[in-house]
Amino acid sequence: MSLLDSLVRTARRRSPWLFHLNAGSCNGCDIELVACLTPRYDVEQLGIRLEASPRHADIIVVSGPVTRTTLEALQTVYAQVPDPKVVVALGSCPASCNMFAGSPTVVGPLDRIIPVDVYVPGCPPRPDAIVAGIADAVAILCGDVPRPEPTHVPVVADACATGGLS
Amino acid sequence: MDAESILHMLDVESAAEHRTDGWWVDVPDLDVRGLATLMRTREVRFVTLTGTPDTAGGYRLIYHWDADGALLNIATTVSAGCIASIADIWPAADWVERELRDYYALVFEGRAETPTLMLLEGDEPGLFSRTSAAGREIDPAVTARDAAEAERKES
Amino acid sequence: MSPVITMGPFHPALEEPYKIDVVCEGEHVTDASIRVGFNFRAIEWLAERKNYTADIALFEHVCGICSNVHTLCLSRAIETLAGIEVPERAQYIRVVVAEAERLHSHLLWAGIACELIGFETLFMACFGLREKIMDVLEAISGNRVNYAMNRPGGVNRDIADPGAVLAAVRAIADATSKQLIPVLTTDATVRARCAGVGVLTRADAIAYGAVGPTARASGLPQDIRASAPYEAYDRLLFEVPVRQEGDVFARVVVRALEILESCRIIEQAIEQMPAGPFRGDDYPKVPAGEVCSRIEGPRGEVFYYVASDGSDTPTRVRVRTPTFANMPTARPMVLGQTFADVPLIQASLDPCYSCTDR
Amino acid sequence: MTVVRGLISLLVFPGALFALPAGWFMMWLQRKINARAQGRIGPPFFQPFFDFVKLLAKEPVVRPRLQGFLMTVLPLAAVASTLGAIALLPVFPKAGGFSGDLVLLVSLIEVGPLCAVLGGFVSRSLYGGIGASREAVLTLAYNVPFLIALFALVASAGSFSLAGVALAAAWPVRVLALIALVACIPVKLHLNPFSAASAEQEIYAGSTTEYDGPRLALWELAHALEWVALTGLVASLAFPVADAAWPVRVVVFVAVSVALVVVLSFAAASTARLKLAQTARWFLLCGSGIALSALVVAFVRL
Repeated sequence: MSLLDSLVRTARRRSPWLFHLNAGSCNGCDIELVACLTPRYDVEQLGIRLEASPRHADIIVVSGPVTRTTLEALQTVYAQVPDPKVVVALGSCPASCNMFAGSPTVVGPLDRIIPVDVYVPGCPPRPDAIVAGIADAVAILCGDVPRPEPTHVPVVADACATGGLS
Repeated sequence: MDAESILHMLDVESAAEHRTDGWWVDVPDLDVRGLATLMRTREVRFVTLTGTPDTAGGYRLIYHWDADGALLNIATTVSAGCIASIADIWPAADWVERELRDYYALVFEGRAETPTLMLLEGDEPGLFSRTSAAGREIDPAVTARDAAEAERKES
Repeated sequence: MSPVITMGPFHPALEEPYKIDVVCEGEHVTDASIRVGFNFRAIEWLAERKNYTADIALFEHVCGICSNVHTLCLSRAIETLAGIEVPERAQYIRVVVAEAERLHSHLLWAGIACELIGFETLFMACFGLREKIMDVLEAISGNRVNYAMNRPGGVNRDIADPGAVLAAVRAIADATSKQLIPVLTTDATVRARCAGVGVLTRADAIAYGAVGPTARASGLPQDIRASAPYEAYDRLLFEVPVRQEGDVFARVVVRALEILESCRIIEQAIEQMPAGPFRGDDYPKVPAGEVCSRIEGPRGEVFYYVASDGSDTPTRVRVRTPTFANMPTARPMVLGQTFADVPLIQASLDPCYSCTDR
Repeated sequence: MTVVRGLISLLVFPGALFALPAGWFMMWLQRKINARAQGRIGPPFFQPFFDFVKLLAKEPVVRPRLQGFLMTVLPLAAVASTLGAIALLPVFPKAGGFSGDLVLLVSLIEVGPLCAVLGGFVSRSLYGGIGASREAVLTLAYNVPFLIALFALVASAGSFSLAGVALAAAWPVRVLALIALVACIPVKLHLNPFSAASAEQEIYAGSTTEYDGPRLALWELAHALEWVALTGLVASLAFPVADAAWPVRVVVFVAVSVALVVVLSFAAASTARLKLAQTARWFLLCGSGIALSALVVAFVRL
């Protein structure tokens, strides 16, 4: 591995910027993610920053079971984040739809819409679990750990958009 | 103004019932706009409007009011699927009426437009009515989208 | 042709997805419309298909910030229908948890509001303080969010260490009155951003059906805890802070004072809490009927309507969350204000869109 | 000889070789102070450097050719002009060499914000556009006191040359003018309370909203260099002793710059963000007031 390569890997490991996207979550996960920024957890120590624009991000953190109404925005944001990028499913909702499974307005789980790399289980996960999940995502981002095989082939937008309502 | 005087003014005192959670009264041929205007002038707070399907195929609408802290529930029946809107008298009722259209395709007459609130623009109203048969047996592993896809494959 | 600026559905000012279309002349707002529904998970629809036990867990997830008010309100509705009494100790425990939740919610809100006016240091201070009450909630319930405390007929867990709760609450009251309130009310930059901004008149507050701190900051002294006391509130002394101005600053002040009142309530409740059982033996059987239930959540009045046909599944559960009532008031508030104020004004309502959409 | 000196000041000190690490250090220091003021630990020492490298290594988003070109050239121009401005700083006023005048320095410093305004517009994002127009309004507002203060220095020194200004301006004028100049720095660096142009909570990341990967890295670089240029401008004007040895000059230059970073960071950490109109009003009234008084003193002395 060349010197430049290892420099880039180190930089990716030490500077993960997040974009957080709420796809119909109950706020539980979202507020715990915000708590990660605050003095007790202070993820800025690890170089983690919550970015306002998806163009600046390396890691997309998605919470919520993905509702029909957030679907389009979710796909737009996913396309807007430049490569290399990693998707973190925050909490139980994006993993399984949790208790919202069966709802006519929920089109998740998340892995049917975009490929998911890291799952952070919990309802909601504690801030330390979130930080650990981001660390897993960073390992994928900088190439220390291979990207997992996608669990589902993401489906096209139209099939989702009409889900349950047609 | 307190709940009993309001009931007296509406002339439904005898039919009203006082329970632990407030006053309840059924008025089948309720003049909702008259009621709304009265409540507005007496500063009785509009709490919300509940719609629920009744056994006869119509809908039961309950107007909830807060009169000096006491809850006043005035119910009426909608059989033809439409009722007068009170959103112009009570801006507070605007969102509820839009929501009820989304859920049960109820029509509120007198509104210039009833945009969707919870559904996407252009969706057909009446989500709850349309899907009332679905999902009684929920398998957590199967989402509604899977069901829709399976249906599409079958047909 | 005035430009329409759409904020959202994913916007850094908003923890949650929602859209606000703002029509601007330069930096001045001439019209605004709010679009919600991004968090619409059809919880009311799901509730008609799950039994009461599952519904309690389901409604806990209406909102992750004020989860306790939803289970409390639903539990109270079921108790009223079934005609059962809650043991006295459980009533006090419910009050403690509800007020602790109000504390964390108000501190959270104060933090987010500071973040919105770019005052990051105060945001961090609020969240640092909030961690104290999160520790209390975690010690009581085992969870930081979604406490799963309420069940029909009582609460699921006892308060094991009331002394620790008292100590934490006193520390919060102290920090609030000595640090938070002085900074919030005297800092020149905070005042410049909040005073006179986003006024909601008393008449508008009534017409739009505003509830909670939003209504109280516009001169309406409404609070379900005082007007229709539930649980142990009729045995506790507290005041309902009311302001007449109706601007963002008034809403800041009302919530700051409520933090102190909540601390007072918790202190009294812990001291008065009697010994005894904290829940009934069995889950109640719910007879046919309909019932309304109201409690005062951190954001205002929470309203539940439950209809039952006597089976173990409700036929209809209707939820009117405080933000659903408050959110339409944002329109009269932002008219004539500058674009930079819009995020702050909507945040001053302490909006919760996952509550609104359900 | 002058060419060699010019190249040294452009590439070595106070130019690229010094300015790059110094800029990153100042960005880190600001974030660290901010974090400490908030009771946090804050970012590690090499954070801005790693941020930069990581952004450079990202795959750029494919854009239409002209837009992509502009979005690369504008931040590059900002970097180049700011670097040029740094090279002109009169750290060694007596050394001669390529001694530009104040007008050149100011125009080079102004190219950065101008590029940011243009960059916001060409990115074709609504928020980029709003950020850019705010940036433009603020540029106008703070330039009033900024230019008046510099003019007061020129008037007092009777010279447009940087070295002349650094050496000859009278003390009362200098102090007032420097206060006005320092007050302008937070606007350029998007620091509280004058950070309306990059108000994340209103307009995402302002004019850089649409920039990604290497293009964003260039903006970050320009931002780091602006730190050095602006604090350096004040530092070099604040130490006019002509016959100090060069190591002393360097040490004082660096020390004053860092002290300024500390002061500005603390000010930013303890304030909220003012709105655009409030910021503009502040500069047109208070900022200009201070600068004008400097000018008055300068003329009275004459």
